[in-house]
Order: sequence, then C-alpha cells, then structure tokens
Amino acid sequence: MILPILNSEITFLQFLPFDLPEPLISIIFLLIGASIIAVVASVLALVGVYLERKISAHMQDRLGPMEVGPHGIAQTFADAIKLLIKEDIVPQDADKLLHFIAPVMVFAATLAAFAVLPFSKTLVVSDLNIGLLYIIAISSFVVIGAILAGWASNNKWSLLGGMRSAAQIVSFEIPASLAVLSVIMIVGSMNLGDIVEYQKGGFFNWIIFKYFPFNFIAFIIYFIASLAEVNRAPFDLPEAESELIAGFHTEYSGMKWAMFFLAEYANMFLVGVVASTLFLGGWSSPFGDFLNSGPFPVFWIFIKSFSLIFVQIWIRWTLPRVRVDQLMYVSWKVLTPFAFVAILGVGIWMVL
Amino acid sequence: MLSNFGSILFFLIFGAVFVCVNILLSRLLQTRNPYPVKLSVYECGELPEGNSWIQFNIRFYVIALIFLIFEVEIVFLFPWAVVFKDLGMFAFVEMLIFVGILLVGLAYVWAKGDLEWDKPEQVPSPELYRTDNVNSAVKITESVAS
Amino acid sequence: MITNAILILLLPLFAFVVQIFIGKRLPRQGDWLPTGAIICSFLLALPIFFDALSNYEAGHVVVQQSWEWLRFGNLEITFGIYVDNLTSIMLIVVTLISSLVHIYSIGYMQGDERYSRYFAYLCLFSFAMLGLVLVDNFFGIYCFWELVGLGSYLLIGFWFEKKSASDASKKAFITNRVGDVGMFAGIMIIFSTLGVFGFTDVFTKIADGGLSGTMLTVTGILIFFGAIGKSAQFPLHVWLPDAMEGPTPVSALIHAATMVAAGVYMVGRTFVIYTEDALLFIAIIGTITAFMAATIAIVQKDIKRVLAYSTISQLGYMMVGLGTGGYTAGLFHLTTHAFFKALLFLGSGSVIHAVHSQDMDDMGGLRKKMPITFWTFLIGTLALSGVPPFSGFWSKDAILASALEFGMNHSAYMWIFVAMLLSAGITAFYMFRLIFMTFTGQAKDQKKFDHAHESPFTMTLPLVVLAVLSVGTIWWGWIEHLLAKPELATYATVAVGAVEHSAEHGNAHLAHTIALFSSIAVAGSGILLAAVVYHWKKISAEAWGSKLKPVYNLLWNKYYFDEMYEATVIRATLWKSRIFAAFDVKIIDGFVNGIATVTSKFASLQGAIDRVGVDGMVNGVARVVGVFSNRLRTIQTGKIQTYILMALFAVLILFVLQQF
Amino acid sequence: MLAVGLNHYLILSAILFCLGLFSVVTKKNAVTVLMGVELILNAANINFIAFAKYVDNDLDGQMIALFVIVTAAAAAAVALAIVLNIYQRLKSINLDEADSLAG
Amino acid sequence: MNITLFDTIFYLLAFLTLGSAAIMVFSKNVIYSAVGLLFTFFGVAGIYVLLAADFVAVVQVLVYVGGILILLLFGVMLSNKITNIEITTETLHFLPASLVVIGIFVVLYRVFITTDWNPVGSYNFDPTTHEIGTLLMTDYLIPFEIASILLLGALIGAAYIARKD
Repeated sequence: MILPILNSEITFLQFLPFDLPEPLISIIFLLIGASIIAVVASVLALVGVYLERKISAHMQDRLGPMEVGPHGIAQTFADAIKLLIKEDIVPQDADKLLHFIAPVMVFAATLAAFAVLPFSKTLVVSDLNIGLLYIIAISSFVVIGAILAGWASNNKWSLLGGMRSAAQIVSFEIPASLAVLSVIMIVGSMNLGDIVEYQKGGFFNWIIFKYFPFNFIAFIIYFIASLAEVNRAPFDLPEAESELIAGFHTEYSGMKWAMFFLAEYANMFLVGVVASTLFLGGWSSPFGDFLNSGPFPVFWIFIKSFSLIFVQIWIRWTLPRVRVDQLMYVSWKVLTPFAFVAILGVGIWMVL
Repeated sequence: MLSNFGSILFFLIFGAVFVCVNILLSRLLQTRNPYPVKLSVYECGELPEGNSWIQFNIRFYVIALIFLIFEVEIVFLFPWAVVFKDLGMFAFVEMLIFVGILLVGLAYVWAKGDLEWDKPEQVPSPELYRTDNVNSAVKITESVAS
Repeated sequence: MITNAILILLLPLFAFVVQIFIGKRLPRQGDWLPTGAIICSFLLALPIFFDALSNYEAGHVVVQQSWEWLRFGNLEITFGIYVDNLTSIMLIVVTLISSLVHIYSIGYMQGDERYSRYFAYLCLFSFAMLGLVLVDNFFGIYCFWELVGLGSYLLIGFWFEKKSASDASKKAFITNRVGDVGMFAGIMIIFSTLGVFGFTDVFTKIADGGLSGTMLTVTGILIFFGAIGKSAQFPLHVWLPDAMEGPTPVSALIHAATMVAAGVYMVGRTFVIYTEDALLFIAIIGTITAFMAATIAIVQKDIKRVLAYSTISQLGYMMVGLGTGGYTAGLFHLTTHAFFKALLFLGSGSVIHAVHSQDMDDMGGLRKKMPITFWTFLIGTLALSGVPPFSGFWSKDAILASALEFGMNHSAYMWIFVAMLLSAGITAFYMFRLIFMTFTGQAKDQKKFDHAHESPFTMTLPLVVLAVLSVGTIWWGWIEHLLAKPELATYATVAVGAVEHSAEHGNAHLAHTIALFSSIAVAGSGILLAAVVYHWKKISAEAWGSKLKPVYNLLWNKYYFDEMYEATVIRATLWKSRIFAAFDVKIIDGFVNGIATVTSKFASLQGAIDRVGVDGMVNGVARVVGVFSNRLRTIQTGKIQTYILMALFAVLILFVLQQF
Repeated sequence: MLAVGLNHYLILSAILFCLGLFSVVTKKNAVTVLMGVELILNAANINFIAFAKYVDNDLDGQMIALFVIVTAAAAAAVALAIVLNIYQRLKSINLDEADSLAG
Repeated sequence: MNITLFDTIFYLLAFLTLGSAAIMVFSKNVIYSAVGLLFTFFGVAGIYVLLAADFVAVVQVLVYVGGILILLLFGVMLSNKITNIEITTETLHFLPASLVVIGIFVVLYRVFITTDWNPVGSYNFDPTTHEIGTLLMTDYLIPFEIASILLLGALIGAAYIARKD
C-alpha cells in the first residue's frame, strides 16, 4: 500500500529519460514519502511549540510571542534558525559519539512511529498489521535515547535526570499498553486502519462510548499515561527547572537540543493522533458519512488530535508538578489496576 | 507485508539521516570558540564539585524489573486480545488465570513496598510556620534543628 | 474313685510344696501339715482297697485313666493312673506306714534344727512312692523311680554335716543310679521295639509277639537290674547298711517298707514280661542275696545294721518268691515284711532315742525300762523269724513252698530251697541274738541304763499299731485272692500256645506241706541256738567267733564287698581318670601351647610385614593422591569463566569426535 | 551472492552464537557476560524461526522463539538482581574478584 | 519488492547485526557494548521480519530493546562507580577462549553445511499475530500458564534479591 499521493507522481516519473531498475523506483517513492512525512512532522512540532506558547500565554492572561510574524506565527521558525546557528557545546571528556547518537535515536524513533499513523483511509505510509504494538515498541527507543543522553553528558544531574525520565516513561508504558489492549479486544486487530474502520459509523460508534464506563476509563488512563510518556505536564519532572535543571538534555545545546525539543513535541502530536484514532474514531467524521469523503478525513484527524493537544497544553499550565513518589504511585497503584479493571470489564461484557 | 516493514526501516534510516544532516548543517553554521569554563559540566552556575559519582538507590532497578515482567505479560496479552473475539469464554478464563497470577506478583511487590519511591524528608507541618510571634519562630528552628 | 486316686497322689505333693517354702513359719514348724496330708491319703486309699476287696477276680481294674502328658511329633507319652488289686494293697501299705512314720518322727525328731524340712522331704518321698505305685506306664514309673531315689538321697543325707551321712547318701544315690541305668536300657528296648510305654499296651504287644525269645529275657533282666539297685539285691546291696546314717524313722519308712519294696512291686507289676530264664535269674540273685545278707547280719554289732542286713535278706526272699513263680507268695511277703520290719526299725529307733547310741554293747536289760517297746519289738521279731501265728510265718512259708515246688520241678535248682531254708534259720538266730543283747540280761553300760526311759506316746502308738498288723491271722483268707498271679495269656489278644507250666501243678500241695513243717523246725532251732548262746550264755559267742576266725572276719567285713568295689570299680575309674588327666596335660596342652608359640611367632612376622608392606603402600598412595590433588587444585581458580571455557572445550572435542 | 537460503541464516546465527559465547567467556564485567548470554539466546531464536519458515513452514518455531524471549527476560531480570547483590557485597562486579569459591 | 532487494536488505541487516555484535564483544566500554547490543537486537528483529515473523520481531524489539536492554543499562549504571566515563573491561585468557570459540564455529559451520535440511523455501509473508493468538490459546496453553508462573517467580525472586536490606 503505497501512499496515494505517490501514485499520482508515477506519471511524473514516466517521462524520465532512462529506465530505472525496479528496486530503485520503490526506494525513490519511499524517499519522497518519508521526506514529506518528516517535513510534516517537524512542521507540526513547530506548530505545536507555537501553540504551546500562545495558549499558555493566553491562559496566563498575557499575549505570548507577537513580534516575529502576525501573532508570532513565525516565532518558532525563527527559533529553529537560531538553534541552527547556535554553538553546539559538548562538555569536556563527555562521550562524543554517544552525545551525538542520543538525539538521533530519539528523533528517529519518533519519526518512525509516524509511519504507521493513518491520516485517512489510504493516507498511511505503511499499513502494518501490528501497527499499535509497533508504536509501543518504538517508544522504548526514546527511553534508551534518554538514558544514553543522560550518560553521555558526563553530568551527574543529567544522568540522574535521564534515569529518572527513563523510569517514568517505563513505568507509564504499562498502563498505556493495557489501556490500548481493551481497544484491540473490541476491534480484534492491531491494524490502526481496521480500528478506525470499526469506529466508522458516526459519533456514537466511537470506541470511547462502547461498553460505556470501561472504554472511557481506558481513554482517560491512556491519555494520562501518554502525558507521562512524553514527559509533559504534571509529570515533566526530569526537565523540572527547580530540581534537575533540564534533565537529560542539560548538556545539549544548539541543533542537538533542538532535536530533543522537536522530538518531544512530535511525540506529543503522535500521542494525540494515536489517542484519537484509537478512541475518537480517527479520520472518520463524527456525523456518520456526511463529511467523510475527499480531504475531510485528514481534516477530522487533525481536528481531533489538535483538540487533544490543546487539552495537554491546558493541563500543563494548570496542574502543579507531581513529586516523584506520587508519580510512581499514580502509575503503578492507580492507573495499572484501573487498566486491568477496564480490560476485565470489557472482557466480561464481550463474553456475556 | 514486507513492504510495510521496508518502509519502516527506511523511515528509521531517513529519520537518522535527517537528524545528522541538521546537526552537520548546524555544525557548519555555528560559531565555535570553546573554552574550559564553557565546556565544564553545568552545575546551575556553581563550580562542579566532586566527580559525577553518584550512588543510585536500587529503586530504579526494581522499577525496570517490574516493568520488564509486566511488559512480557502484555506481550502475551496482545495476541490474546487480537484473538479474543473468536475464542470466547475459554480463552477469557485462561487469561484471567494468567493475569491473576501476575496480579499476585504485583500485589507482592506492592505489599513489600518496592513501588514507593523514597519520599523526601517530611517537612514540618505548615502551622509551625505561623510567624505571628517571634518565640514560635525560635521554636520552629529548634524543632527543625532537632 | 479316680478323684480319690488323684487326691492321694497330689496331697503329699501339695504338703511338700507348702512345707518346703513356708514350713518354718507354720505353727509347730508345720509338722502337722504333712502328717495330716498323708493320713488323708490313707483314708482316701481305704475305699479303693475295699472296692478292690469286694470284687477281687483277677485282672479287675479299679481305676484306669490316662492323660496326654508329652507329645513329640507323632510320639505321645501319656501319663495315667492304673489301680488294680496289687496297687490297692500297695497304696494301703505305703500310706499307712508313711503316716505312722510321720507320727513317730514328730516325737523322734523333736528339737532338730531342720525339723520342718525333714517333714517336707518325708512328704516328697511319700508322693514319689505313691506316684510310682499309681502310675500306668514305664516312662512314668521310671520318673517316680528317680524321684524316690532323690527322696532317699535327701533323707539319708539329712544330717549332712556328718561326713558319713553325706557319703552314705551319695553312695546310695550312685548305686541306685547304676541299677537305674539297666532299667532305663530295658525300658528303651521296650519302647524302641514296641513304641509304647503303657503297661497294658506293652503287655498286649508282647503277648501278640512284639517282643519275644532271648530279647524279651534280656529286657526282663535289664529291668530287674533296676530292682536290684533299688531293692539292694546281691551286687548293689552295699548302700543299704550305710543308709542307716539317716534318722531311724527314715530308715523305717524307706529301707524297710517302701522304697526297697518298690523293686519288688515293679517286678510284680511287670511280672508277665519275665520269661522262664529271667525268672530263674531273679530267683538265683534272690537266694544269693538272702543267704549272704543273713550270714553278715549274725556278726553285726550295730542294731540298725543288723536290721538292714535282715531287710536285704528278706528282699532276697521276696525275689526268690517271684523268681520261682510264687507271685502271690512273694508279694504277700512284701506286705507282711513291710509292717513288721517298720515295727522293728521304729522299735530300735525308740531304743536308740532312749540310749542315744546304736551299739548293742551299750544296751542290755532294757526290758524293764521300756516294756511297750520290748513287747512290740518281740512281736516283730517273732513275725520276722517266721513263728506260726505271726504274719511272717505265712508269707515266708508260702515262698519256701513255691521254692520247693520249683526245686521239685527243676531238680537242678533244689539248692535254692535248701539255701532259703538255711537263711530262714539264720534269720531267726540273729534276730533273737539282737533281742537278748538289747532287752534281756544285765545292763552293760550302767550310766546309759539309768538314763533309759520309755519313749513318749507319739512314738509308742505306731509301734502298737504295727504290732497288731504283724499278727498273721488278720491277713488270712483274702490276701491270696487279691494277689492272684497275672497270666500273660490274659493279655494276649491273639491266642498263643497253651502255657506249658500247668503240668507242674500236681506237686504244689506236696511241696506246701513239706515247706510248712521244715520252716517251723528251722525257726525253732534258730531261736533255741540264740537263747543258748546269748541268754543262758552256755556257749560263749566270742569262743566260736575266735574258732571260726577266718569265717568271722569274712562276715564282719561284709564279704569285703566294699573293699572289692573299692579295688575294682573305684580304683579303675580313678586310674582311668589319672591316665586321661596325664594324656590331657601332656598331649593336648602340649599341642595347644605348641600352636600358641607358632602363632605368636607367625603373628610377629606378619606384624612386621604389615607395618612395612601395607602401611608403606597405603601411605604411598596417600602421598601420590596428595601430589596429584595439589596439582589439580590449581585448575579450580574460582573464576567462573575458566570453568565455562573448560566446559566449552569439552563440548568442542565432543563435536569434533562426533563429526569424524 | 546466491539467493538467501536457510544456510545463510544458520551461518549468521552461528556467528552470533560464537560472538555471544566469546563475550560470556572472556568478559570480566558481569553485565557484559549477561549481554553475551542474551546474544546467544537471540542466535538460538534466529535458528528456531529460520527452521520454522524454511523447513516446517508453520508457526511452532515462532511460538518457541516467543517463549524463549519471555524466559530470557525473566532470566535476565533475576541474573541482574544477583549481579547487583554481588556489587553491594563486593563493591565491584569484576568476575575475577568474585572467586571466593576457589579451590 | 523484488528478490534482489530482499537479499540486499538481508545482507544489510546481517552486516548491521554482526557489526554491532562485534562492537559489543570487542569494545572496552560497557556502555558501548550496550549500544552495540541495542543495534544487534534491532538487526535481529529485522531478520525476523525477513523470516516472515512480524509479531515476534516487534515482540523482540519491545521486550529486548524496551525491557532487557533498559534493565542492563540500569544494571550498568547502578553497579559501576562511574568514576571515569571509561569503564574498561579487560578480558580474561583471550587466546584460549578465541581458539575454542572458533573451533566451535567451524564445527557448527560443518554441521550446517553438510546436513541436508531439505528446505521448503516458501516466501509467503502473511500476518501471523492472529494465528499466534489462536495457537497460544489452544496448543500452547500449558506453556502459556507456566510462563505466567515463571514470570511470577522471577518477579518475586528478583525483587527479593534486589531489595536493599
């Protein structure tokens, strides 16, 4: 299943002078597709940053970035360019190689996750049969990246931050996976396309409303867990300025730091999309088949994910930071049990 | 099915390449005059004292351990979930047993207190902070000191 | 009836058991218990006797009851009670005399330190005697035979602190045992051939021909050996005179009435198994014993010894009676002799009790001092020497008649009758010699004479009772019928050829009359001779004694039997034991010591080898192992990796080997 | 290069196996030894799945591989717990020093 | 995708796995070996994909990379006095070990080459999750339950051992 957009380009290559060997063609297609997705991801990340700063400002009754472009739209692009130029300091006797590899892994993993997300019926890079599981698997690369970053910068605070963020992501991955499980039980397949297909019939057909209380709980658990996975909002302990300076990417500056920052927001967006596909019916329109054809699916997926992002940002600037032991308490002693309850509930409901 | 994985592999490589390109690009463009202080390890501005030797408490390992065990549990749960619709009660009961046993493990770990993180010292309760009179402040400092 | 028989048997046993254990603590040291028991046995014996008396046809059995006693696989030894005419008579004899002796010994044994034990032994002896009489099989009779021997041993050696008493009891026991061996052999032959012990079974089997000819004769003689030992017949009579060491009532009971009679009873009981030759043998032995004992009695100084030898000769008489076919005569004499001999012994007992010495030289003129003892003693002597109205005459006369009849039938054996007649005369002579030396004439020892006094009532009562029983007339009439001669034929279930002896029946009457008159004559001359020599002192005993010096010495030394035995049997055994001892010392010890030295030498050698060789080797091995193990230890570095590497190396080698 | 057949995978797993073995045998650091063990297990898994695909052509091999992964996870967990314990006691996880059982 | 691409990818992945495995084995620094191990796991996952075992590949990534490697990294962090970044790990009797290992490799090689596996050689790539699910619930039920007990044991054991006191 290759990107539909790509299909349109085939004609473009027809009239190329020489006949490329077959594999090269597919590679080229992939190259184009990947570059598009990469650009989309980074743009979304920048938009995410922009949104974050604007919304948080408005919440705090201030304007937020206004100078650069109309309402500061170009602000994040300006930041990006600034970071390009900024000096990239590597602390002395830090492990140069690992210092370089860490951001690569983090961003690559996040980007790889985008490949599976279905933006519309056909608009998906690779419609994996085990898409959902793949997303969870890939997110573990981020953990490794965090630890290595913490380690490479030879700074005990950053190492501690890296370890702590790893522990946090790790301990929240369990509730997230369990929450996702109930969805798979209902749909019977891990393919995101199928999941969306299952929720096609309008607002009430969304999984969040099926088997009423349990799936809603599952959605809540998944949303909270994903917040923690992204190290955001109440759980952004590792970057907490008051405690561990900037967490594992204190010693980073310049482009590498940008990569981390970008990865974080891309991850935020990733989580939004996944949550919406799983629970809110992905690209299917809330009004049944009404506005479902043509470009609308993409529109719907963005609407839903941006609304989730808005909630994330909203939570970030309202809730106080959580202490570490409370963090662990939430993940193990609240979310995991409730996730099991959800699975059990759904299971019994389906079996009866 | 192969092509999907192919694209994923490609994405990973592409992601890495994208990052490398950016970093190299920035390396070309950035100004660079490293001097020792700048390169020293950032300690909120203070001079970094002592080496970065920190003795971790075992808490991290236990969390990772529990995560691993539950991760593996989830790995088993996934195929079950996929197949759940077709199998019906029998599979459900089996899974109950499987999850039940592991919940016992969770209960054990929970009971043994491996899940708690080390709580920071208990700060003296807020009313002690009423500084309406001087002696109470003195009292507070003594209680804190003790 | 059966309960009476059992009670008769068990009462003395019960008394013995109680007496032996708690006799001392009973009032009057428990003398009343055994006496009472034996008197009860006597009373119980009376009904059996009257029953036998009322229907005395031959072979009438009053009680026949047997229980299974021992069982060895298929061999079953039964123990039972068999009471017929003969046993009923014997019961009366034994129980009566035993109770009289018990009463007598209450007086006689007064003050003895082992008073209660004496009664216990008496009771044990009576139990054994009753058992011997009542039992119905050979095995039983042999057991009681031994028990009686034990009883006599205990009683003879009662004053065991006296060396002579203990020697006498040992002598008695050993000589009895010698006889018993013969008897045992006889019983074993019977058992081995016939396989049964019971009398009636044995007799029926023999009658059916199970055992016959010379074998039967030999068995008969062997069993008679037991009787020789027990009844002190010719070769084995030496123990009886020495047995006088025991207290006089004991001698009375054992050596007058019961035990010695046991031999005769046994021959009577098993009379049917004796063949002609066996009976002849018995008769010969009987005559020799009778004549020899009588002659020895003449020269005896000790009053009890005289009576002892007279008992031996009278027993010889009984054996001759049985041997010559006079079954009724022999047994009749047994019963009468039991009574008057017991009387004589008890009489001599009271004399000794009074005079405190057994030597007749110290006595004399006791007639006035002890009238009752004298008169009863006189009656006993008259009965013994065969004066007509007394019981002794009838029984002795019957034996002489049967001996004469036998002599007539087998003219070669006439000398038996002559010898018996002669010994009857001698008996009369020495009995009256005794009377005159003790009771009549002057007191030889004045001091003892003054001291002499009549015995107390408990001692004189039995004397009177016995005296009454010694009067012959009460026996007349019914005794022959009771002691009818049993015929083997009666037992034969299979008719065996007519018994050949009926022919001689003719001259029985003739023999009877001759015997009658000759015995009276002989008795009278004996008494007359004794009176002449001892009463009127016309002929001086010492003169004749010196004139016939060699004969006197021979008699005085009891035909030197003791010395002969001493010389032959005892010295031979001593000599043999010395040889064996020497042999043992020199050869065996030598051999053993030799082996000891050899082994010690060999051991030292072996020790050396062991030290050098074995220890050497063992230490060597230990050292080698030590060396190797040290080298091996280095491999054990403790590092896990080295172990894994070694393991892998092994796996590699395995792979490689597996490939090629 | 000839088309990718079963042997290629077997050789690949053999190489991996030997590398893992080498690391287990030579490495002094306990954690590296554990890594070596993981490598060996992966090599085994490759074989399982290769045979499942090429020889049996059914999923049993994959099931076993799945269970091997699970067991490896459990084993690694416990092994590492032990290593940490050694560290707490001997203040170092250099296997050379942990030779108290030397002969 | 044609076959040749398939082979190229195989060789690519093989090179990736073996290279990173070599890094892991021969590197002095433990962290470097950990990263090497990471890429090895990733390479092996790729190979599983080539062997049409997609679920197992993702599980491999999920469990090994997401679980065991993190555990190992934590282990390394917790057990090393990170005095200096460079945590050297000398090797022990290098030579004999290499000889034995090479010997074993040669033997394995011979076995693999000589024996005739009569491979079926089919290239169907259809998704396996559903089938694995059913298999898990039917044929492999017992191992499934035993696995849960194993995990319980491991959890309790490791937790107990690792506990501080």
